Amino acid sequence: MLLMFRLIAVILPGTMDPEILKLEHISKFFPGVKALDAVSFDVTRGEVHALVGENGAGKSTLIKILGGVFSQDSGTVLFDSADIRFKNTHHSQQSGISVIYQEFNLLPHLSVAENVFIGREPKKLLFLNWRKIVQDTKRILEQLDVSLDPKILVEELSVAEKQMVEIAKALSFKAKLIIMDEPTAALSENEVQKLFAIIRTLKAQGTAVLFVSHRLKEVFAIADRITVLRDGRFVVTRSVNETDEKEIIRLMVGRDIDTLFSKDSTYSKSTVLSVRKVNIQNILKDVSFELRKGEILGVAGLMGSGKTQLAEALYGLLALDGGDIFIEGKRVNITSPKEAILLGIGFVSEDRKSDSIFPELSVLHNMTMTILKRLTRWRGIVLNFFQERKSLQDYTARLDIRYQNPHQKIAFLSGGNQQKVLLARALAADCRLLVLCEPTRGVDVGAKAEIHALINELAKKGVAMILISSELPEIIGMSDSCIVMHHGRMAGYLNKTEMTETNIIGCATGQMTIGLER
Amino acid sequence: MNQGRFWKLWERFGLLFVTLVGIIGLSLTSPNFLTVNNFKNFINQAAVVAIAGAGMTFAIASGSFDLSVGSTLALAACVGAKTLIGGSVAASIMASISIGLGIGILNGLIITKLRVPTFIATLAMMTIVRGIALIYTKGRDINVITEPSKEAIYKFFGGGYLFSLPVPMLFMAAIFVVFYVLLKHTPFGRHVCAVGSNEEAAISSGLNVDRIKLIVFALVGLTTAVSAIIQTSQLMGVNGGTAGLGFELQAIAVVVLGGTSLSGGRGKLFGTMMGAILVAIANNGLNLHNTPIFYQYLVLGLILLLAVSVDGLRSKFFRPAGTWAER
Amino acid sequence: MKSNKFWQIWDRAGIFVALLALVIILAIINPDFRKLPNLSNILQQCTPIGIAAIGMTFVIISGTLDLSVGSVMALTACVMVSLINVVGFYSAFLIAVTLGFCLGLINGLIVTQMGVQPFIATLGTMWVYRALAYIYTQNKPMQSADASFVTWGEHICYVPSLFVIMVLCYLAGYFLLYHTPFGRYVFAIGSNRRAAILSGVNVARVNLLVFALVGFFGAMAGAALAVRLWSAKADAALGYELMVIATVVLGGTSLKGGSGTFAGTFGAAILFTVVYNAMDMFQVQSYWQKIALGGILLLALSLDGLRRKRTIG
Amino acid sequence: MKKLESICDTAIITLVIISIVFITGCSKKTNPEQKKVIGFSVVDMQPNFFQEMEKGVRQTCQAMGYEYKFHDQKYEPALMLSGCENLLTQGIDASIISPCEPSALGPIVKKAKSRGIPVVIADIGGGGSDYDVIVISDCYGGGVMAADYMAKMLEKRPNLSKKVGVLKCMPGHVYAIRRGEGFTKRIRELGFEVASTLCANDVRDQGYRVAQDMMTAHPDIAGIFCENDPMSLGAVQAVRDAGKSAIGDILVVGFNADAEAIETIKAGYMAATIQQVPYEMGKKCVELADQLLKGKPLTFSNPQLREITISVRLITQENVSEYFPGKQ
Repeated sequence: MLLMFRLIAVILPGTMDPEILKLEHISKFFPGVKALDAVSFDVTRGEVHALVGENGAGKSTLIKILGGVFSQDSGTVLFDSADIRFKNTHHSQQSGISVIYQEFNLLPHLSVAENVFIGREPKKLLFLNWRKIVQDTKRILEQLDVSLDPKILVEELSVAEKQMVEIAKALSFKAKLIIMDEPTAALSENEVQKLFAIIRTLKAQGTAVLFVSHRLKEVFAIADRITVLRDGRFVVTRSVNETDEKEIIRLMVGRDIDTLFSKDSTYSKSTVLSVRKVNIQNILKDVSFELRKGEILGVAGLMGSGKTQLAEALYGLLALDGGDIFIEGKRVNITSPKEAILLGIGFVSEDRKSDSIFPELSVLHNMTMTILKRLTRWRGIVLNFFQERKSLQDYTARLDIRYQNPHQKIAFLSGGNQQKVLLARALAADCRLLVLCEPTRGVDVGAKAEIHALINELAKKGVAMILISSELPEIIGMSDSCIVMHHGRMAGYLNKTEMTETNIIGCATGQMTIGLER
Repeated sequence: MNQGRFWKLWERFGLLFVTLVGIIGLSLTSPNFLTVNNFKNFINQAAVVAIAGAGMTFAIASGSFDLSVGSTLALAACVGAKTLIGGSVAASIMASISIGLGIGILNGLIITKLRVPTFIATLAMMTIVRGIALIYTKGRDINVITEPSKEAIYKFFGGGYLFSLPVPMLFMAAIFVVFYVLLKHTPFGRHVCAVGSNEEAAISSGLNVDRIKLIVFALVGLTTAVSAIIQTSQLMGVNGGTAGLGFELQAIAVVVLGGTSLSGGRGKLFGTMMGAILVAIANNGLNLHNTPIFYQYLVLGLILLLAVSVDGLRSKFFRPAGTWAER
Repeated sequence: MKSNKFWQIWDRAGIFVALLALVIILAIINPDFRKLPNLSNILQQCTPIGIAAIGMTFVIISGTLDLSVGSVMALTACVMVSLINVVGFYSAFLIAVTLGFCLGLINGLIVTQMGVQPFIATLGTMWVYRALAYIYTQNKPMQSADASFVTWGEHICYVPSLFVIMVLCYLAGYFLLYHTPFGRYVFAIGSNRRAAILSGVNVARVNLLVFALVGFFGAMAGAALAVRLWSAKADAALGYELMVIATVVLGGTSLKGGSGTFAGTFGAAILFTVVYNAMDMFQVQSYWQKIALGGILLLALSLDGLRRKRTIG
Repeated sequence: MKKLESICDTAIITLVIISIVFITGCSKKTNPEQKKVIGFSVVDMQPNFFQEMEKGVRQTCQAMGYEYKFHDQKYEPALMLSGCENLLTQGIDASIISPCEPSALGPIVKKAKSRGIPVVIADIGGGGSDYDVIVISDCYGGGVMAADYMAKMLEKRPNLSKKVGVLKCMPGHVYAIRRGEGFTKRIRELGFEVASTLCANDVRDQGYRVAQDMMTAHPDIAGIFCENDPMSLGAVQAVRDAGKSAIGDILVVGFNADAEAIETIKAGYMAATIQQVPYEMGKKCVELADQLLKGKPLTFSNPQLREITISVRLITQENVSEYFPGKQ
């Protein structure tokens, strides 16, 4: 069958076979690891093809091969019915593939426009054609209906805005195949909707999209077919209407997983944290809420709604311009993370790569960084390696972190395990209040479930938590009550019953306000 | 916000302002400062550093810098001078230029092909090239005494006048205009900034980072060679061992003084030029006031520290709303 | 994984293997080299740079640089020698070391409080401190009537006391880096500054201390230099900063920060001295010596670089 | 793991040290019945002066049948010390040192003495150490000589002012300071004003710039004395660029009589320089070392300093061709 198609393609160039991309027995080895093992599947023109699998299943490696970062050790890539071996990123772009990588590939010191057209700048004679660059960028951004000035420097953008620039960049290629690796990770609900609209138009224009995501809801919302990888091997390709989430999850994990997002609300009456009319100029306005022992407070909101800054303020990173914070009834003034930690506040940041892990350091050293002072002899002078090991082992057991040995560099761990180590780091400083920013971003389904279970267990142990997430199901499922931010103000303070997607989105977009009298 | 405006203005014109203050101060304190002759002197002195500084600005914009320029200057000058004694002016110019380019490209190759960290690569080249210069000249001075006609032509580069303007100044102006266009209005220039801004991103955006770096270091070598020619034609001689000692740090200093940050991604060429002029004026002024050499070190150091501290404080106190300090 | 292990060992021990090989070869082919006095000379000659390199290792692991160390050495040495007549050696030494510590603190303050990039800050102070040294001494060589302090430059059965002191300094540094929270924070800052802040590390204070340490060990090195020369001068240790950095890097500490070893620095310090010594023994013309030193640096790091290139794939 | 690594580190270190000791164990003394060795440690092989001196020492050694060992201090006291130590360990029988830092001679001389090796200091200074003899060229006298000459020439030109300037070497070079002192003292006695004294760091480009600035600050300056010749060459260029002559309008007098300076004087661009005789000095040093080895008594020109001064001479437009016939 395939052979025939190829023959036709050779004989009469006019006709072309339905597959834009055809992978045959792709394998890739790294020192000690078999990242990809004879993976073959295909993507047809104008289809949205989802690629799912746990972290370490080989998705990223596959993408990097298609993007021309690596080249496969064996197997063939048929792209647009030609057998291509991508020499470098430039080559793959030329051939008509554009990739949106999970970790951003933007140039902070350059403007949005330059970032979109870097490497392919339109020229007048030898010189840049600035006007054209800016106009084209504007056009694309309008398509995405994002209001961004093309001349603004990328370093001044928020995570979500950066994501949008990445997407704009990918669109600007007029590529035959667009690969999106976790494109929605940083986006809030309605931005995701925008993205989907664009993907549909692309699809209509006959562009194929390879959509990689951990969020199965979105996968089922947008994809035509789903390919599952596990441990570098191809498992199956299904069309969405032949399958359902449970099955896909089973295929990904290789085992059944009890339903996600469930929190049995058991929290006591004693208040841990109460925030009264907190203000930060042009960022937060009159935010106030209560948090009780073992309660989980969800925080929802669009990008730039101030939800992240709220967390950073609680952790002493941003100074308050007004309002009070009480911890267990005592008024506190938190001016640095150090003080926050001493007050028993733990923090898991939203950007693991740039804000959390120490890539050169070992798992052990990463985990104990916050509590070194306590792991010492002789009045905090000499480190007590024995205690250090012990505390690590405790948390390894409690959080079921998987690593080869305590001195393995954390960079070699999977996203899920890294996140667990970071949770352990936060918990180790025996904290009563845990601030979680996007705790499951870029984490595979299996680890995600584990982390949720963990959060549950912590809540039972009486740890109060603030859960900031752009994944509504997560918020609705996990939290006992939830506040919704809109332009730095609280637009909603919902209890368990009021928490529905419509309510939250309504508040987030500023169309309604709920429960502010509380 | 108002403060924001002030800082923007300061970023633009701060250095110019300081320089003017210096000029005014000096012309008040020493009668001979504000003379055409003296102006020519310090502009010529500035040109030598500034031109190499232009190349260095590119290197720093691409997120690295070159410690070997001092030695490169020495070798280029030596070879140029030797060839001038033997052959024609054109030959000597070509010799200097090709030496400069050669070393620049060699730097580039070591960094891109052998993957040696820039700092170390150029540090090593600094000593190696110096050694070569010494061996080449057997450690002796080269003293250019040739027939007046040839000397006259060669002297034109360092001491001559065109439209009653000193030639080195014209060289400086020309090079800076060209480099400015190159940096701001050509793809290459933007790619240089891209590499300095985030190398991995530049690679995955399909840029040929190695080639860009190679060209950047070639440019540094080229500009250094031009500086070498100007200096040699001023001195009509050179010593391979002592020429351009500590020149590399001076060049970096003027670039930074001009407001280009070592973290890469940006380049402020005219700042570099102003920086060079400011330093030249400072030294000139101190000499006019008959100050011992070591006070010149003191002043150079203090100017540098003050200039960068101002920027540092600015970035410390005025950061985008809702972001937190990283120190 | 296996090849990784090999490279790990190479990272730690490579420098010593090279050193060992070099020493053995030289000892076999050159009778002058293997004389006991010569070897003890080598151990003594490596002390000033060796000691200065301790502080530099800290600062490079923390992801920055210090160019002012040469000037600090000169200034402190001059102050020490000039004070010996007045207050005696030990107090003079203490004063010098304290001064060094303070000079380091000043660097640290400029970096942390003024927010200046360390390279530039220390480039500035490099010139300023050098100038202060000239102004303080008025370019007269500093000598002390009471020459008792030079006994520190002597040997105890071919083991130079300075070398013993250097080893002690290294042990102290090793302890500080691997067995105290401070050392761990140094690694943390070098590896990921933002994360360090979020982990409640007082980044500013750690940075400050690191620079202070450079100053401190710089002063120690200056003292060692003065003891070796029986005198001090404002233009001493000119250009040492780059030599010291080269030593640390040759020792396998990455300029990117977050990783590094003391053993490596120690080995590199000795290696450089051995090379210098050998070149004298073989009457290598001084011009070629420059080339040789640069060559070694390039060779060592290009091996490293090529390996990294390969593992990246 | 970490503990293990640290152990392996320490193990390696000890291994190195042990092996060193082991090797030395099997080392044997070099046999005495070979010809005697003279070691020479020079300030820096960049200035011509010391290159000449080195040539003198080397060739005389070969002539008198000594083996010759050499070391270059590269203007670095620490290197001077280690280099001399290395020379001593290479089993030299007499050492000739021209120290870049006289005050640091102490440890070297002590080491040498402790092995009964005679020490001859070649020029610059003894730094109060316990050397056997110092051969020193009369820098102070040279300065005076330069002053006299400049005065004489300027008397002939009453139209010029009585202002002169001095370009100094890098701070703290003993010999250079002497030259400056000699000149300054004398020229003042002769009723001239030293209007400006600036440092030009020994080198040509600095000489050029500083001379320019000097002329700007004192447009009527009549003469410039430079403590070495690279600087004087720079000064000459500066004067010529200012459209003046370094013989007629602004008298430039250098020191050292480097080959380049001689060329320049011959070419008629430069007024005069003070010739030292580094080659002869080197020769003299070897002869003295020879006498010391043979235990002959020495005759000093200044016994309490154990000094032997070598006189210098003035090279001018008039006598240049007679002292330096032919091309350099």
